Amino acid sequence: MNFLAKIYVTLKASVLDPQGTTVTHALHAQNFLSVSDVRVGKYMEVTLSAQSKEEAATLVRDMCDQLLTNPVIETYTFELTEAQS
Amino acid sequence: MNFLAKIYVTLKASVLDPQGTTVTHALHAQNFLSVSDVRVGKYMEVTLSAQSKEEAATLVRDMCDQLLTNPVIETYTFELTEAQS
Amino acid sequence: MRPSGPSESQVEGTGLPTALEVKEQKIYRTFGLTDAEYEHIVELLVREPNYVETGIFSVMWSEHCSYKSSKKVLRRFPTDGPSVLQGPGENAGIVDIGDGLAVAFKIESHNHPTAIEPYQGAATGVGGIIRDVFTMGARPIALLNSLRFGELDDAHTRYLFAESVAGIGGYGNCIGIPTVGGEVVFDNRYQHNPLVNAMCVGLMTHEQIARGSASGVGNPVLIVGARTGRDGIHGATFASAIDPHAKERSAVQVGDPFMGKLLLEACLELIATGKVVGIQDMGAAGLTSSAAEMASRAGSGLTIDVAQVPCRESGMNPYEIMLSESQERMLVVMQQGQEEVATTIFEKWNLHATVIGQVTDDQMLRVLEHGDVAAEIPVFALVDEAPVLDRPALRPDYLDALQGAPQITELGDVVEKLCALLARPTIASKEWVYDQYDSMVRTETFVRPGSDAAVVGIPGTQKAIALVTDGNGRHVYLDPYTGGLRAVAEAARNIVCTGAQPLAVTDCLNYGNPEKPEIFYQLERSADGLSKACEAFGTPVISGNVSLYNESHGVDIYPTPVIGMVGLLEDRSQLITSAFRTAGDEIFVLGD
Amino acid sequence: MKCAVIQFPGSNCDLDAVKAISQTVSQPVELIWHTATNLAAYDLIVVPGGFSYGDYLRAGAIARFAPVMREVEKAAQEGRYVLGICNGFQILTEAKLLPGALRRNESLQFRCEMAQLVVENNRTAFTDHYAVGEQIAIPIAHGEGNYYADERTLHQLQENGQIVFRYAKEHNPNGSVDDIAGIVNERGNVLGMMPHPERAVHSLLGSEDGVRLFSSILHVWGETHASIRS
Ligand SMILES: Nc1ncnc2c1ncn2[C@@H]1O[C@H](COP(=O)(O)OP(=O)(O)O)[C@@H](O)[C@H]1O
Repeated sequence: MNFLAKIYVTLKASVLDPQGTTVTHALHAQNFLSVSDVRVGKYMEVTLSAQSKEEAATLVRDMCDQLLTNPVIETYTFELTEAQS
Repeated sequence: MNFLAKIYVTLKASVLDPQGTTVTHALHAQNFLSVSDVRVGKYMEVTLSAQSKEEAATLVRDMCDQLLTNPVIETYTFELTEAQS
Repeated sequence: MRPSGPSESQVEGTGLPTALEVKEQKIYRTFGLTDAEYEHIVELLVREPNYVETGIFSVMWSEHCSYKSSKKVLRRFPTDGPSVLQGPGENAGIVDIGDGLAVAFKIESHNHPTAIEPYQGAATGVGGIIRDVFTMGARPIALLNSLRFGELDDAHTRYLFAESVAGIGGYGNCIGIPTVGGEVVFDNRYQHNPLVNAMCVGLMTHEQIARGSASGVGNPVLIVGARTGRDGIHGATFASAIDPHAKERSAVQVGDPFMGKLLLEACLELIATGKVVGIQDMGAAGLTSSAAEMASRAGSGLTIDVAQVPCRESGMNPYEIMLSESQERMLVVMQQGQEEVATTIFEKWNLHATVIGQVTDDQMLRVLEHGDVAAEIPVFALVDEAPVLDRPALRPDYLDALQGAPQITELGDVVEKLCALLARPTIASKEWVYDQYDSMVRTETFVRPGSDAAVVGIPGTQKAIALVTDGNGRHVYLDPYTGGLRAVAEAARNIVCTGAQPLAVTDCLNYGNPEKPEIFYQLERSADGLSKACEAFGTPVISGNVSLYNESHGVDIYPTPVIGMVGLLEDRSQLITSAFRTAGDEIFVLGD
Repeated sequence: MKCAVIQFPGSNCDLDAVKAISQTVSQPVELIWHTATNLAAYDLIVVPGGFSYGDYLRAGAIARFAPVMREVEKAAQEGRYVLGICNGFQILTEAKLLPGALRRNESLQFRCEMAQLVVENNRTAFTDHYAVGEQIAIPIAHGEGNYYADERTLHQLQENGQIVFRYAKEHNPNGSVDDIAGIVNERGNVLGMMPHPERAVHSLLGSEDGVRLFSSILHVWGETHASIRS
């Protein structure tokens, strides 16, 4: 079975996000004054095959922990959907 | 009312994603052989206030078109939820 | 003999318009070909070109590839001198610096892509010029750039500017070539047509010189580097389009500096084996122009099977494969039987090298798809028969009007005026820009950005070279001839101020719409000035690039020739820097 | 002292490191491809600067899985010297040979300039020839040099004297916590630093302050080896 994992990576709340601050300022400068906060992270779409959704979830968790994120500064969540092959 | 917009920005399908390709190879090298494709994009959480959900959606669309993405190479989708102020 | 040409039925199978449809629906016009040009193609082929062939002609005959407007002007430049090892016509020019060493360099514009996607546009400009230099067999050792943007009080201009600078740094820093100098001017004449010109300088021994020539019947032709995608199709044509929306139509290419770095190392390693017959970068018009130019230089022909080309996307047709401008690709001709030398080296660098065809003796560019002929065009028709235009030139009225401009007689508060001038972004420190560039990698940068000209050491010798880019569009606008003279003179002065002797020049001619006689006048007259000055300084033009149609909403940019100059310092201990050193030192003014 | 400089795809300060070692301490130095599986012969291993794997995903994230990194770990465990410069520092933190992480510069911009550093600890093999509190000029060139460690880790670094270089007061170029520019592991044989000592080895390059980093290593190595031999 084929799966599509949508992975959202953000900096931990305790870690300063300079990019978010910069984007907030840029939005204010463009007159989007009602914006109070921006956090910028990464979004990854990973297509993979697995026997079951559980197996796919385990694989995605493993790749996030080992490579796709750095737990010292980042956290992640993901969603899995079955995809056409 | 306060809203949280979760914005997902990806490169258009026709646009080369060198980062995604490199990450795919790295995953293969780490024995995640069932991964067939990775695309890397941006994930943004924007907190903003608006009179209504419709107004919030319009604002988010405007900021995406004007500042947060470049329509020549990127596309985006977003989700809006009402947030505690 | 009437060339056989591809059979109509084969092309029909691809779902592309037929030759008849190209003719009757005038599809060639959407590719930028005029009716007269189309007629000329029919004469040359003695038949109607099919869709793929029409596409190939349109890019080869575009302003970008054929230099049809500027060719006659460029012929005026002095291009020869005792130290010139390679003049214009190759991927980059080469000059001798003694002791068996030589430097290759070239400047190139990436103005139009930058206006649409500034980060990638600027980055791929840098990537392209680097490939032009290492295809000559030279190891790139320095980058420079020349930038023109609108005034910074405009938010979109700030975005374009900041992203372009980031893109230049993003590519150069990653690939590990120091960006050692450049210039920036802000003026609203460039608001909708920013200029990004990038220059690369490479170092080589005389024996290492490689050329973009496809000789030797039967020799294998390889495509190496990145896979081919649908990006930038018709980029070469749209660069010359006046309609800014037409410029947007084509997808922008994304650069991959990581792959660029691997490609650089792999190509230099391959050239060093001595088994390479010819090598050429795939720049504008991709496979089409690289194949045609390599065959033309050797007087040979090439047969290419597009089905062998590794593609990034499925279902790409011959038209798309031939016209794709995907980055980080090269065309290589190897000696017969030496294909494996290439594949082994490229494998080590995690890259592909794939045989896609061979050199023939019939002077045809033949494109096959799984053995079926998709296009068949005599190389001379693409290259030598490309139109050369005699554009009319007319002295612009504004020049007379300017003669009557009032002289400034009242200076006012000089200190205040000076401070106001120094605060202008064009005059103020460019630290914000060049601190974003790695100017020190390779540990040979003796004079970093911030001085008149940069100085880079030649490892293993006492030599160093001085490098600079200079241009002054406003001056050329006010007086094209003198402006042209002065652009070269300023570059030469900056070189001399380091203690170096000027050697040679590369130039990037950025102008408005050449179809306007007033603009063409600017081009001609300033080129005369450049030529005269290059003769006077003994600095031949060994390479260059032309960017026309820098026009939006009817407004043309200032005529902006940018000069890249290289000078030689035999003894690095003679190096002079421009900073004041010690209190009490005497200060002189030289010249008049 | 036998030296190795590791080459990853995308490394670009590898040759500069080789040049600096031969020019400053005239020791034998070799380039080692990232697929190498035996580094037992080397006393000093340099993980050089550059953009390994294009810095895609995160700087150093992919390189740390290269086969050669197992050998670098082994060398670190055996007490041999490992020097990570710039991208090398990023790789060593990703590989957990050093604590913390390197984030994007606070300015979000790449920055290349001569930086002023303060030597915080000269009781390491890398800083033996410097004085504590001495200010030295060493260039930086990075986009992701903003050092981060959580409170506890910072406290430990401080307590153990693991903070080796700080940016001079008011001259923090990237937002690093505590102005940290370079740290060692607890044992003191693995140094990671964002600034480039190999770029400060000749007056024509604007500073010679990097020379003593290499001479320190040679000196300390020589001493320990003399004592082992005798
Ligand atoms: N785009 C750029 N890239 C790199 N260096 C630049 C750039 N623009 C300016 N510089 C550097 O800044 C310094 C000053 O530039 P500029 O103000 O144009 O000086 P000048 O008027 O003396 O030519 C020069 O050393 C130049 O190399």
